[in-house]
Amino acid sequence: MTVKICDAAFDPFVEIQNFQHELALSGKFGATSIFIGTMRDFNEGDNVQAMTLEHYDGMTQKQLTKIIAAAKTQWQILDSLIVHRVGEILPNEPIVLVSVWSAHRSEAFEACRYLMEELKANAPFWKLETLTTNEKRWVSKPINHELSVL
Amino acid sequence: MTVKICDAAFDPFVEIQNFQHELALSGKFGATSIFIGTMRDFNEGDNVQAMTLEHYDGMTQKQLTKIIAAAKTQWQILDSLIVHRVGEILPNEPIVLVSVWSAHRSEAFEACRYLMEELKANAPFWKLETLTTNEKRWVSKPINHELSVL
Amino acid sequence: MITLRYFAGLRELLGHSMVQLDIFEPHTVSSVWKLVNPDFKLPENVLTAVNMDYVLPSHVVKNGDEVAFFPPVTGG
Amino acid sequence: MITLRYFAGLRELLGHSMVQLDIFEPHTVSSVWKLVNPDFKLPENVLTAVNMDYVLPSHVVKNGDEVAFFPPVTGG
Repeated sequence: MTVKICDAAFDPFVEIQNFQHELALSGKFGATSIFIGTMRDFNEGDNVQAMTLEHYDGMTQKQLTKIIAAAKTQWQILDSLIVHRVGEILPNEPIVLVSVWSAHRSEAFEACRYLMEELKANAPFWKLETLTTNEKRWVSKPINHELSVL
Repeated sequence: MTVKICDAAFDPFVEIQNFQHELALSGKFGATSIFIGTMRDFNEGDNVQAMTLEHYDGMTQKQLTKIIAAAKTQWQILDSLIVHRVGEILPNEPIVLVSVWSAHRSEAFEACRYLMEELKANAPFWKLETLTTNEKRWVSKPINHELSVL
Repeated sequence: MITLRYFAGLRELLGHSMVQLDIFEPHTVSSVWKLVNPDFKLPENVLTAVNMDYVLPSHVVKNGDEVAFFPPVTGG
Repeated sequence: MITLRYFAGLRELLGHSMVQLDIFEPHTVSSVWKLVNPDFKLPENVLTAVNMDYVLPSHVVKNGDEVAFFPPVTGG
């Protein structure tokens, strides 16, 4: 179970393959479910030329580790990998990779979706977009559901 | 939207990357959901040394193409790739790859899961396992739900 | 002429993968099975396809059709 | 001593990312905010964490704590 924060461009397929080579799971996993989030050149009707991803170093890793631990209580997963980019990002570059290995497909599918939804809800990352007009704006979203009691 | 049947080992990450390089979608897709099914060295409590995947050439491609068309009526997907192995397979080799590209994550996740479930339910493939005892047996499963009126 | 094709365990059970025959009367998928395999009842869980699309055994076949019989599929 | 940290739009709004202070009375996350930012009401949708775990604004802080304030997260 690995969480990795990258401050430079990463290749999700290289990350998965390197990780998989280290797994002592040859012949044991029947299912791999992978999600890759990639930067688009448009958002909410505007053209975007770049993005800065800020995060709360330390809390990010702590929250992602908790999310993986919670997934392991719900599904029989053999291993998982989360890689998230921070810093300056350009369109078409990967932002996030979530990969889950399990014996059977339903665990992999469900745990991968869960990790991704929890990451979006709870991991302390913030996106600052630079539009093609050079205007900068924080991507905003409604308040986190689980903490809406605040 | 591509369907590919391979009679030799394939590397799912090479397949995805080659396909992605041909996509005229740079900056347009925000989400990629990928599923890889890999041969395990055990099944139903027995050790498996090899597998032969038989298929109904022609019907396989026709059914997979129909499944993709059905997915496109339900989700806004930008592109999709299905690769399925046939012939002699060894443990740890990939059997199937399903990959879906979309602007937003829910479409990619849901369409990828749908394609995989429909493939398992309707694509005419059959697995013949060779156990480590050299016994050969057809993998069997209960009758196809959608055709259970038969 | 119609072509009958068998796959996987059903092919092994019957000992061959293909039969071609001329039909001179109206036939359904299940009646053409009976014609060719009079001693072997069409197994309940066998799937049937005509020209590579799933059909019910009551589907009427016509000359030129490829009629396939096979066990539940196990791909993926 | 406790450390207050601000992130993203809230950091920009306040013009700094960190404040360190000694507290001599019992404080909650929200009362420590009021102490440091008397003219700026804690925005309703701000999230709060102590020592990198989410907490409610009513959470009691103690010496050595790192108290963070930030907008809804937008990663992934």
